[in-house]
Amino acid sequence: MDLSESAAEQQFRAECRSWLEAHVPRPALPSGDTRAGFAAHLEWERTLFDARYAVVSWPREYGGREASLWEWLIFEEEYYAAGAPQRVTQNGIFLLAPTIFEFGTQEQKDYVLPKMAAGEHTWCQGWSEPNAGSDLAGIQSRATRDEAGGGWRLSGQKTWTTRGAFCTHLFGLFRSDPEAERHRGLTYFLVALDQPGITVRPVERLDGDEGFAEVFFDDVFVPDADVLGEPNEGWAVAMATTGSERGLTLRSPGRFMATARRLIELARTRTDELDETRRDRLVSAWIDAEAYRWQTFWTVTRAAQGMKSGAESSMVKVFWSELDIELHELALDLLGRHAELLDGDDAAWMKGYEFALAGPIYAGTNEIQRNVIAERVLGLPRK
Amino acid sequence: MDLSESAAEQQFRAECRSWLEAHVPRPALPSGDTRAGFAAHLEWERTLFDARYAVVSWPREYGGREASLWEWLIFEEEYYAAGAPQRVTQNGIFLLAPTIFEFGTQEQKDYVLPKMAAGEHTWCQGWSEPNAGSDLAGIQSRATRDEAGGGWRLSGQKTWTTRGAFCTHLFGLFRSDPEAERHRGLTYFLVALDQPGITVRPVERLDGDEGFAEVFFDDVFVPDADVLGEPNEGWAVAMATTGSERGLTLRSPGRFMATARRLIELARTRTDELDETRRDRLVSAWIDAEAYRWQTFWTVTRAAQGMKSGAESSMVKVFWSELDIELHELALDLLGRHAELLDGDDAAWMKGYEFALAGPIYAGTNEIQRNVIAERVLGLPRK
Amino acid sequence: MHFAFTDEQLALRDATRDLLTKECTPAHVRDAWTNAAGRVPGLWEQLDAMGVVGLLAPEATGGLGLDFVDLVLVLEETGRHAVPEPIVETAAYGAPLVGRAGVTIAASEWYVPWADSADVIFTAAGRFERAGVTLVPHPSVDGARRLFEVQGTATAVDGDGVLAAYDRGVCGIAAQQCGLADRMLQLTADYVRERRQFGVPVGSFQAVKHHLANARIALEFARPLVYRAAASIAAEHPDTSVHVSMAKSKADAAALQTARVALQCHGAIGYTTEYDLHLYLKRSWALARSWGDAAFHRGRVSRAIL
Amino acid sequence: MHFAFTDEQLALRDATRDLLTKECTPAHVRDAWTNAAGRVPGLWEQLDAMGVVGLLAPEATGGLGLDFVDLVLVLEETGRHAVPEPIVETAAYGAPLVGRAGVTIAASEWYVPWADSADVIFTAAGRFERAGVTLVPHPSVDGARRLFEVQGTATAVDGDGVLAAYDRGVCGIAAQQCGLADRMLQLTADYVRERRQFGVPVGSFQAVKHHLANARIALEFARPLVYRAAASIAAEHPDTSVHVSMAKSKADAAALQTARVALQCHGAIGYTTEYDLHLYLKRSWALARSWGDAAFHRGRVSRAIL
Repeated sequence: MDLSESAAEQQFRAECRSWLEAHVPRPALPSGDTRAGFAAHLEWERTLFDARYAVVSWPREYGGREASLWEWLIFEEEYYAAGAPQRVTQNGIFLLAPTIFEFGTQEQKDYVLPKMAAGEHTWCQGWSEPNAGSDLAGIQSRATRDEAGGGWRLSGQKTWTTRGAFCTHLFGLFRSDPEAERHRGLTYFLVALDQPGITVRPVERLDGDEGFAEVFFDDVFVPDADVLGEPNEGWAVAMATTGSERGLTLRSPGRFMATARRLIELARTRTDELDETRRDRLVSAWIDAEAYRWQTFWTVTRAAQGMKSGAESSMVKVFWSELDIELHELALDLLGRHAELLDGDDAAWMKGYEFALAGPIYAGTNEIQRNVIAERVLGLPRK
Repeated sequence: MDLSESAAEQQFRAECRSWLEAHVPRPALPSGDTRAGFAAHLEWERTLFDARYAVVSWPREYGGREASLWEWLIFEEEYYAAGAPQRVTQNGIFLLAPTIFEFGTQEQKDYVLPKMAAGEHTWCQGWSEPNAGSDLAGIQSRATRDEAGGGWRLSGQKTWTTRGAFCTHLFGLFRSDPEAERHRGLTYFLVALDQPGITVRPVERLDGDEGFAEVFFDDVFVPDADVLGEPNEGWAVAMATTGSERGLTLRSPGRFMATARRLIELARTRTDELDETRRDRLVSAWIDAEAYRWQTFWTVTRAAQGMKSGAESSMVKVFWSELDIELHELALDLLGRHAELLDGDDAAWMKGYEFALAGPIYAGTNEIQRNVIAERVLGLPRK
Repeated sequence: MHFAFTDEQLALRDATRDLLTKECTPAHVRDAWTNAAGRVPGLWEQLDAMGVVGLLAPEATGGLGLDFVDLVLVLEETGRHAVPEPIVETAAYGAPLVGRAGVTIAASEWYVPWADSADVIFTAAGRFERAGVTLVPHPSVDGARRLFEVQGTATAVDGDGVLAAYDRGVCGIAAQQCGLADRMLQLTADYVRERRQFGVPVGSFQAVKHHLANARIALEFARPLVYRAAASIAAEHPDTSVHVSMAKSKADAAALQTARVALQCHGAIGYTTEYDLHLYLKRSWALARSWGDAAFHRGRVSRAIL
Repeated sequence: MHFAFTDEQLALRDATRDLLTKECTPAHVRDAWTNAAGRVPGLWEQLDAMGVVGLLAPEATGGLGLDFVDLVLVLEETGRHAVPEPIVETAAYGAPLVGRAGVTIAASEWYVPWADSADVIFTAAGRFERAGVTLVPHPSVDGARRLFEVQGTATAVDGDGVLAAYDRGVCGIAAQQCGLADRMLQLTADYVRERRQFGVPVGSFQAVKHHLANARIALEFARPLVYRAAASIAAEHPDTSVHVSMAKSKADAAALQTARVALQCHGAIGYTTEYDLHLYLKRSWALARSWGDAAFHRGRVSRAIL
């Protein structure tokens, strides 16, 4: 056990820090979940890409630096500590890319990954449907075979598609074999959104941004080349993605350490509201952020030793989503009568709170996660 | 709405207070869940009975004073405020008696109630069985018809019978029609425990007292006269009892107000351990005790107006059982390193904590209660 | 001891509920987010005509001269319907303070909702006449609460009168929180009965049942404290402030807990502004930190019992 | 950065677990409740023979001269088996303080468990030799923890040495709490898999699943803090005390939460002393309020970050 950073890691951290200090946009960009903000964020993504900071852990040929998991964690810590913008490309980079690396053809890798890293193509997720939320296997959108065209024709509706109104591409599951049992007969498609037959309707989120979209498909053609993995094997392919969504890659400890640090700064300015009870909550939240960090290091060490993590990712998802809410709730309590204001710098806490409230819902509700923990970690009976 | 006490109520309160001040045993009696303590408690029950304080709300002919629900609540407040002993007769008085009043024959009332009030007969509850806990309808103990004897013969096992090792009588459910569906075919029996065929095995509880018992029945004869309600109608009869166990009668607000007051006294002597966080928890617990009191007054007013309360009793049960634990947990936190000691006056808090931990389990687990609230109060679907 | 409302009081509640069910629908509340006044056109006049706005004001001034027990259920209804009007500020807080009906009053320690449509404004600084002040607007997370900082010269107000008024206002907000919690519970229970996943109604899952049962319990034990505080106000009980603070702390907790589980049990649809839930969520967030939050009010109780 | 144990460290843990599984069964712990010594006859000698008792002591004195990272998993096992021996006090706290192996040490701020079988006793007052003291016994809710007040003349101990020793003791208790939590979880998971009500295993109910899942999560995030604190102790990290306090506060919380849900998910049978659960419940209650409770340790963290 050696909890110190190697010289190389320290140097990488120093590089990241000084580059970020020099380049992080000031003042902060507008929300990336609005049309204007999204455009501004893409510029930032381009800046990251040009400096090879967009996808540090990727192979060099796709724009990365082949950084280790440790270096990636270091980058994330520095990124959020520097108050750098949210990554509007994250659903592509953190959810689709791992799946492409695992299941994609060489052509798919060569075509999709560089453009994704550069922010040239932006990817949104097409999982949920009006009748398939927690119950992902309830997907009804259809993919019918088009032998003549050498591909498939998609029809149906996807919903709760984050940033769907601004993205250029969508990845998602469609039912390609209506006869097959729920989890079977699904195929994973990569779809450009600028095609005839696709209608995108922005949907306003709790925080007032048009961060959601409904995407309607009316007989949209997709060539076989844009099927990820085997036809009718989409479920297994998708599970790899939802795994990473819940687990390590989507929520690195750096995010919560940075939020906790900002919270402590806020507390120092709100001494009237900082009674002992809130001080104690603040300490507990800080300890939880530390616990999240060290549990991650524990997991990463195991991963570096080649051990696969399974249902642990469900524990991780429940923990960070509740921690994120507690951090923001505490901030609102400290802000007191100012908490409801949408103007002024502190308004970011209310927006952050609204965003945090989505945590226990998306990527598999925390209720589903607790079932998974009980059944797969503790071995309790499903029925 | 008039929240003041009438002159008569004030006078009754004054009477109770002065009588209790004069008679409550000092020092406190040993635990009533031990053989020696039980005997000492029966003396106290006798003292209560002689002064007509054993069953204030009962008709005079059975030893009561026909007190109103309000007067009963006043008596309870004064009783616990005076630090008077737990009622070892309570399962008879609060669980069986209401059922006798509702379903009993005149003979049963005349025979059972006065002796119960006087503590001459002490009653324990025979619901649970090894395979019938939360699932009460899973009862397997059998009652077979004995036409010749004009009664029934009981065989089987009851368990978790509180104070079963010290009581003279048991009331409980036995399966009289093995063919009938779960909730049907059960009969409610009143059984004297000093008969051939009955074996009582004391079982030690978490707190070290032999407060539980297993009761074994081997072909025990019970005459028809000791069936409460109609044969095979035992479920409906029993539900009336479990209703009162969960609801108002078992846990009057006076108990928790008294505990909360003692907790505040403790806090005043433990200023080192009384940080702001615990002060805040203490205030919250106090407010909860007040909330419990006023919710009870609300319910009692409705009852006085002749409205029946239904699934509300499930909300009451969850609330008081969690409040009781929080009150005691807070006391243990204030006691710090002294909390684990079983000697000294403060040891009562640990014993009280262990007792409180049973609250969310017995009388229908809080999980079952929450199902009932969701289904009967909020109208959510059972399946 | 009689802890219940009279038939007249229940009738007034029902009349208010009927009016608001028709005249303050979610569509009306949404309109208040965007329209010029930030209120529901005509609603105030209807409430006034019913007498609830001036319920506590002397009859001689056009009020009903009734007491707070008569008012508390009405205010609970205004919470249930997220009424975007200064009803607590006027009916509960201000009318007795200015001693007459027919005056629209806005009040808050600092950020004053609906100050732009009030005749008289009270803040920590004192009393302002609308005519003489400059209002600096601030947007609230609840679009139906237009907030304003008030600039101008205040006239001092009698301290006891203001404390009593403050307690009435706090109790009124607590009543609104109960109404909001009840509405969010109802909305959620209705949704999870209908919404199906895994081939069954979402409401049949024990986790959903227990979330909602816990919220329902919180409401069950908050409400009596609010009604008791109302009675203490009406009876000028010496411990009124303590009773009011108990009520606000429990009502806030019930509303916030309900808001949290309501959103969780709805899932993504509750997270869109096209769905109505957010109108009630955001009101409960705002009210929980207005008129003193739960921690502040537990502090008032603490000083009384410790 | 490498946050994992070596094969040797895991092997030592496994050897300890195997020993305790055979020699410190629930029956052995029950015996310690009632036997004269209040300990498990022969167990101490076996632990000593394995080297774990003197693990931190210099090799020259018969110790293994290893560090706290080597010890922490062993202590977690002693928690898992509710070992009724002064292992934390001797192996973690005392051995390095007295500078040699072969000394049985008891230690506590005030009420000292197993003081009657120790050679050396440390309290807030300082160091006592067993020979020179009078011991006033006190019963603990955990019958396998005989407590004693120590009367006699203490000799002062070097402050830095004691602080470091205290941190080692706290981290040792935190490790035991993790072991206890794990044991209670296991016991409960096994029970609810078998126990049937309403025709299905109790463990198939979502409420039971979620109770246990939440407890499992608490353990998942407490353990790494304990191992990290152990590493800080071994590396003499300047913030060791803060890391140790984080570990104790989270480990206590995990153990207490697990104790609560373990009892609830068992129902009545868990409430009897005939069943084994209470042996672990009561140990976790006692340890949570020994060596500083979670609130005390959050206070130490608070001073460091605020």
